Amino acid sequence: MTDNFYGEVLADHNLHPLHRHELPCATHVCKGLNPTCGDDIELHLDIHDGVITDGSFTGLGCAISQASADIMLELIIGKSPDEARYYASLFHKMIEGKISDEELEELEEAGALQNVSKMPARVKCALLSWNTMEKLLNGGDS
Amino acid sequence: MTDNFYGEVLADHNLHPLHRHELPCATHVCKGLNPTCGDDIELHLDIHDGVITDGSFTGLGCAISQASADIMLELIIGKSPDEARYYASLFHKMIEGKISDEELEELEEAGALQNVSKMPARVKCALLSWNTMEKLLNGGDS
Amino acid sequence: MKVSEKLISKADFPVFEKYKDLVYLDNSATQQKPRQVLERVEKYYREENANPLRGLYDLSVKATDAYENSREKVREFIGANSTKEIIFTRNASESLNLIAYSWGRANIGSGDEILVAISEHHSDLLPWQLLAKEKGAALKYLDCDKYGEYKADDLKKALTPQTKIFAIAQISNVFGRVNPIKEFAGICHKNGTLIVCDGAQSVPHIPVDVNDLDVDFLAFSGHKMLAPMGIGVLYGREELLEKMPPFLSGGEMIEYVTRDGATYAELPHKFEAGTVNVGGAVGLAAAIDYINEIGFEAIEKRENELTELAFNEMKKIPYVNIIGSEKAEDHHGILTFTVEGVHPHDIAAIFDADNIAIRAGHHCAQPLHQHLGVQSTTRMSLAFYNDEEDIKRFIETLKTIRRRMGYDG
Amino acid sequence: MKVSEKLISKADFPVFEKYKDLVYLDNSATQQKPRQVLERVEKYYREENANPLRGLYDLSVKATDAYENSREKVREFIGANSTKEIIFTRNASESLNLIAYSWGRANIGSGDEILVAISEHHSDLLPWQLLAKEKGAALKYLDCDKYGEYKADDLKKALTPQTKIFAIAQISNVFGRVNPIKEFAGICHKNGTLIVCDGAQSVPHIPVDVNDLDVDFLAFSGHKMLAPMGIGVLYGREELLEKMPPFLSGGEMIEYVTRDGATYAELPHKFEAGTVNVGGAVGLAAAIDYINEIGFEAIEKRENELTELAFNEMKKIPYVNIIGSEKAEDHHGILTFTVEGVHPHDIAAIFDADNIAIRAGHHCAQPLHQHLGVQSTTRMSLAFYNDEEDIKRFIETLKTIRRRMGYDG
Ligand SMILES: Cc1ncc(COP(=O)(O)O)c(C=O)c1O
Ligand SMILES: Cc1ncc(COP(=O)(O)O)c(C=O)c1O
Repeated sequence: MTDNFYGEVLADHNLHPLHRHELPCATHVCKGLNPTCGDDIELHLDIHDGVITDGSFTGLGCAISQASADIMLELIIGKSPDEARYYASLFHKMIEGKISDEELEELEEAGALQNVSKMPARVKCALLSWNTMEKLLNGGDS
Repeated sequence: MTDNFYGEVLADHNLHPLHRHELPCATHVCKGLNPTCGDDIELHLDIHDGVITDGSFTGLGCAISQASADIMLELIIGKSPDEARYYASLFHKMIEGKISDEELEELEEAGALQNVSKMPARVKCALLSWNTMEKLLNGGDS
Repeated sequence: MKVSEKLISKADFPVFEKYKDLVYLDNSATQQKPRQVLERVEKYYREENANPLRGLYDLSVKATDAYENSREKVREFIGANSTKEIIFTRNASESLNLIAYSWGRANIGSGDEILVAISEHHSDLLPWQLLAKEKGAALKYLDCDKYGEYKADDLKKALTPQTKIFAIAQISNVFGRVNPIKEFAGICHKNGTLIVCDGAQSVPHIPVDVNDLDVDFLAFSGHKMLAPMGIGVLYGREELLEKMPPFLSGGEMIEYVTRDGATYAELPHKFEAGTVNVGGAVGLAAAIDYINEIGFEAIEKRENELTELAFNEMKKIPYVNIIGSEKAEDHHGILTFTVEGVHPHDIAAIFDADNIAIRAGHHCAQPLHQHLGVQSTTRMSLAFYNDEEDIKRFIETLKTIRRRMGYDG
Repeated sequence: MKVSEKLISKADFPVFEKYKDLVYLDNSATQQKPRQVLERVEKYYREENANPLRGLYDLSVKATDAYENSREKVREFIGANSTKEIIFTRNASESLNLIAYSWGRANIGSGDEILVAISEHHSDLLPWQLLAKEKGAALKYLDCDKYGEYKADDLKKALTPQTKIFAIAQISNVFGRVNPIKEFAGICHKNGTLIVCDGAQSVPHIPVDVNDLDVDFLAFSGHKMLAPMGIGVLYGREELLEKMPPFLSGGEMIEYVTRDGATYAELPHKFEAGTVNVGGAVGLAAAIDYINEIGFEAIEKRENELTELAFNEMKKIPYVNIIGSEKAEDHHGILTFTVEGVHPHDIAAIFDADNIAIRAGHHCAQPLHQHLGVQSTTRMSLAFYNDEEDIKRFIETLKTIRRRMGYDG
């Protein structure tokens, strides 16, 4: 298992995602597309009284985009949209290689994606779910 | 005068052309254009009973095209259209560097243009009047 | 049969000197350049560079010769009748757009049909899609089976009296299969339909003769055949090109311009607006020389051997699925595949970690992927300068993919 | 003010090493290339070559970086706000055609007017002529005086509520005069008219800032500014480009394609169909580096000094007539002239015999020649790498022209 190309955390979230399923009655749904590779994601969020009470994703993507989506949902479920946006801003900082150690800690497992900042071709994969979430919170799609 | 860039014959035909004038009642007129440089020529021929009885040219062109036109007219006035075509074929041969010594002699003063075969950019200038004549004899323009 | 004058040698390619460990298997995307091509281009800029065609001085005559001799070399290479039929463009995409804009806008009207093979690269699809939309014509597809094969009968059925043009690649950049262009051209012409052949993947790999194939148009790119980027070719039958209106306009493609109008230059210049890319054309000619010196016989032999080796090894891996034909000889150096449970991006990333360059995605053929029911795939594509060691390295890594993604075994 | 880091040196240009006796004065047609540019392009092909933008491996990332860094360099060079505004094309001609096809076909209708300066190069004239014909719009000309000057008042009078676009070069390739683009842009915008600036002759020679000039589009060619052939630039204001439909279509310029339609990629990729010319872009970036290292201050100083020297000497020869302004400082390295009684072709041929490269003809500006009432002219055009010796040789030969054509004295 130490042989894992992307490391334990990502491999685990990719092979055994917690949040990869339908969420038929979600209050919000938004689609994201990564044109470079044709990957797509559908993000479902249940938002009630200013709290993201549940969330899931569907769609096809590489390990990085899938793990990133799963980890993101793990982080934002139970939080407010503003907190979710804050995490998104931290995540962007991390990918740009501009994050402080304290901030990195706040990102919890998402920190496992830090190395993506060294893989320019994969940055879009890691960001897909985060960008889709921001689009959703800003009123994108339905 | 030995300093003449194109040699005596061409300089002379360029500066003092015999056939550069209007020919208002010519039976045949044909225009030629050298698009590379914008040079144009208007060739006038009087053809009666199968003989080119008179001819002239007007239009603007470089020394090579002007001298070539003047020398050509010198050669074909008094000849039949078929003979004129024959000279044209010899002239083409010369420009392509494929002419025999005997044939070159037949071309008389036109032989002064032999060096043009070594100036690819000027080939079109030398050929302008000859091509226009062939077009005329084959029924081009009026 | 002519014996090759030159042996295949990876040492001709400086990139492999720089990166000794690199296995380059993305040749369908673009090829690496031999030093002979780079040196020829550099020589042009050192000794022959000028604006050609209109110059009245020695250097410009040299540039003109360099350019027109390159055109003649291309003409000979694809067996065209005349250099008037050889238009230099930027790449195959531009060549195809030129046809769609110039021929298309003059000849396609509402009610007409355009037939396109479903495996076409976007560059041989979008220009037709846009044309059809603009003109109210119908865009129809000819579908292939899962082995990538197009059937003559299907083509005959798809053609109607309204079908004005049929666009198909000689070799698809996903399947690697050679389509029977000559047969299809015959069927099209019997129906009064023109045929456009996208030769981007065939011209670099097999001998192509436009007269033998009897195609109306052929498009290809220099950069996929050892030449620099920025140069491509459109072949068109003279009668067709003659009647087509100009596409891009500007310097060098006119005879005469006035305030109110213009007359256009003779072929091929009518379609080459602005200062031409002599350096690129010279590079393409040098690439053709290089290919000719090795010879297509040797090139095909090597590419087929390597394809077969890779194909057979891939077949042994149970979770690897090759797209297209089940016969190695149908693949001509292009092996597109999926690995069960692993996304093509991750596959490519792992290959990259092992210094092997392959491609993942839809390979600019999304409608084909939709047709095949796969979202994206991974592709390895080889060239004659690859060797057995490259294939071995490729197979070794391929075998590790699932394990490295966290799957057992 | 920044002191130049690098001195002007002809020794950087290999062509002058090869031809020690060559005087190259056809720089407006195309420039020679310094070894720094050639080496940078060669390095790209040796160390960074791959198909960029979609590759998931190291070499392709290198190619993508090389390409996008070049775009950023161009952006900075012309002061654009964003790399989204920088489209790589083949040459200035293609850039201008792109505007006419994409913006033009979407925005010009019957009854509209297109205004073009009479001194425009065919590449900034024919695309508008064709557009006007196709759409039933009126093509109008803004005339200059015999000094090559355009007056603001004339422009104001020429603009009507129907004038949708005005096309003018910043520097005409015949006059060499700098047109007051900034002022004209203001006048146009007040009238709701867009302004296209042909920068083919200005961008290589003077600092150009698109925001300061306030132009809507700017087109130029790499080969006229030390870069290889086959690469050009279109700058367009982002809001305009954003709304324009694609021009060429194919690989790399889409987001998503289905059988029935496509969504297009973001700027700038929307306008770059097919495999891009990374080698060319990298060469252009190296050319910009080279120019920046010398600095426009030094470049302009040198070019103006040489222009003045040539101008003053030419003025002393009674049978030489300079086209355009009577002031040397209005010529910016371009001196177009006639010699009484001698055809421009013969002039060029004599110069060539003395190993001096100049151009003769209509310089792709036939309507201007008609307007000026001359059939053709001779042009010498210099670059900063020319020197006094070049000018002396030019003048010496010029003095002999009439004698060598057989005239007395
Ligand atoms: C003013 C001007 N505009 C446009 C062009 C066209 O440039 P290109 O031939 O590189 O497309 C030129 C050069 O020929 C020019 O001088
Ligand atoms: C089959 C096919 N057609 C067309 C193209 C387009 O070639 P280019 O990108 O060089 O224009 C390609 C390559 O990308 C291809 O594989």
